[in-house]
Amino acid sequence: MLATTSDIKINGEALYELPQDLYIPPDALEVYLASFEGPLDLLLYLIRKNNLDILDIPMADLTVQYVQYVEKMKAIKLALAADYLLMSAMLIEIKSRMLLPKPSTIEDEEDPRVELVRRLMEYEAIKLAAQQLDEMPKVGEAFQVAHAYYQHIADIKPPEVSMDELVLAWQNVLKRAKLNANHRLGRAELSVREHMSLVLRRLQADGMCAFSELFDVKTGGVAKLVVNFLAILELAKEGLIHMTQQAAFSTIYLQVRQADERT
Amino acid sequence: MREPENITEMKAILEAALLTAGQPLSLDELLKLFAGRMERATLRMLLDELKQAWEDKSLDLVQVATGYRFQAKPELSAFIARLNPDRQPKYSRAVMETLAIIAYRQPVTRGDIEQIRGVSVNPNIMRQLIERDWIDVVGQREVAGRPSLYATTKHFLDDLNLRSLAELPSFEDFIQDEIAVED
Amino acid sequence: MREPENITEMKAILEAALLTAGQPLSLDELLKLFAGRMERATLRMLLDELKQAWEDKSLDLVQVATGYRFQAKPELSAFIARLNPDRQPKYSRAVMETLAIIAYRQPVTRGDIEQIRGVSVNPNIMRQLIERDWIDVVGQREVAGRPSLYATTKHFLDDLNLRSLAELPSFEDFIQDEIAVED
Repeated sequence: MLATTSDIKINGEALYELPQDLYIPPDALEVYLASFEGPLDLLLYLIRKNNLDILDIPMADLTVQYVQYVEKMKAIKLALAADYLLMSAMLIEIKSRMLLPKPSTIEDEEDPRVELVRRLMEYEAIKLAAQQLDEMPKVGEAFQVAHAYYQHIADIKPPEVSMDELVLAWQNVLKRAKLNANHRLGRAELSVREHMSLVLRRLQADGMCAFSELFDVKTGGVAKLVVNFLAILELAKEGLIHMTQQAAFSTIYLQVRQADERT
Repeated sequence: MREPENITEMKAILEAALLTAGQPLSLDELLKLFAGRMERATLRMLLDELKQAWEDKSLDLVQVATGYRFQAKPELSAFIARLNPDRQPKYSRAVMETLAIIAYRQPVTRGDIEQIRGVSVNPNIMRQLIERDWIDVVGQREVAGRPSLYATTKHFLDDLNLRSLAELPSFEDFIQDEIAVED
Repeated sequence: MREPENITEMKAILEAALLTAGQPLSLDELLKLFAGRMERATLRMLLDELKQAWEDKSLDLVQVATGYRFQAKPELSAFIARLNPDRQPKYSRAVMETLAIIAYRQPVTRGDIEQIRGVSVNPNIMRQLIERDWIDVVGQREVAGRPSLYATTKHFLDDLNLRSLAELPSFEDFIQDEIAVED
């Protein structure tokens, strides 16, 4: 993956010489930036391939040259140029610290090159790891995963409805219809409505029913009996059922109103 | 990479390709597997053999408009569907409001519902609720056209975990809420 | 829909599900096929038997990070590749180095990656890896700016045919000769 010299072209012509030191001709800088992943990559190349001794670099020249880059790079890829400048600054710092006489008091200070070497070696390992990851067989290229077809038979689940949702729907109806005022209806009336349906359903099935048969005296309880009675009255009032009695005190019969019985 | 030398190897290539394709493969595409070294007739024959070999297995090799594909046997599809349950569908607002009106105002006709909602009620809405066994017809109102009277069923109460309609919040509760909000 | 009654039927359901999934299925997902009527141990046993049954066939049943999947035998892959000449996009060195740092040093921030690579990291690089579902954000480092911490996903392992990060080549293997520091 390392850039080879033949990869590098300047003005269309292959450049056969990579720099022996960190000095890069300004007109070639962009090409170098494209060939290397950054200053660490370039430095690693110089150390590993060109046996560059990082302390052998003429730092004064380098400094002047890099300052010139700043001007040149203002237009293009300033961020990348900055990475290179940072590196040269670091090298200069290392070198200057190496050149200064070490006061005995801080003799234990770590060799500044050690940190740079650690970083270079870590980067080198990452580079190889990246290469390895790139080469590893992957799904879609080296592995094809089974993906046969199946008829998607929907596991049909009817929509769930909670009481809250139902209530919310009803509130919406009320709000929109502004029914609040004329439809004040309490729990009792709701029970009446329910019993109206029950009685109607019963009459629908049985045709005709004796009044007394509609009351379940044994299990109903008084409240329920009253509600049932109110339901029957309401049904009659709304003209949904028909009540007949042959004579006073005889059995009252209820039946669903027939079409021809219209009043 | 060595080209396949016998029928068994060719069938394995075909099978692997069809199982991993994710879409039907045409004869022309399948021929590409063998880099032009196979006759169409041979390919058809191999596909036939493959089809037979899978007859008692978990998938079928079938031919559809755009080519050949493996698909799960119909009786197994229902199990596979369990892996990707469909998202619980929701009833539309119209269905919910219709249901609420029937629950609170039963027995009601479609006309009643239309009058309360102020819009016409799509017959499809009533059908959905009837099919769900949440409402049914309990009679007819004896007016012109004898419209059906709808009411909620016992099954509806069961599904909403109610013992009776009286367990639904009453109107008064809403009205109080309303007042509280307006204050 | 009748629940399966014997091992053969259960294996057919498992096989059809795995052959149609297009992605790995975990044990938990596979249990859904049987609507909770199967023990994990039985399921593992059935998977083992299925794996063996396919040993001489065109696919392998393999276990990767997120579960089990059928995939074409390696020796058949080259033929199948003929069907799709356009391959996955090649990633740049910058992308692959970023991925390697995340894989081996996770969880890491963009700052950590920049420190190791010695260059600033284009946000586009992270986006490519996130879009591929190879990395994601697993938290924030509690320092100024609370930078995102990135890690590799299970999908990344699946794509590399690995069950866990421990199956990646050891990082030690990539460390080269010491760079001499002369005095």
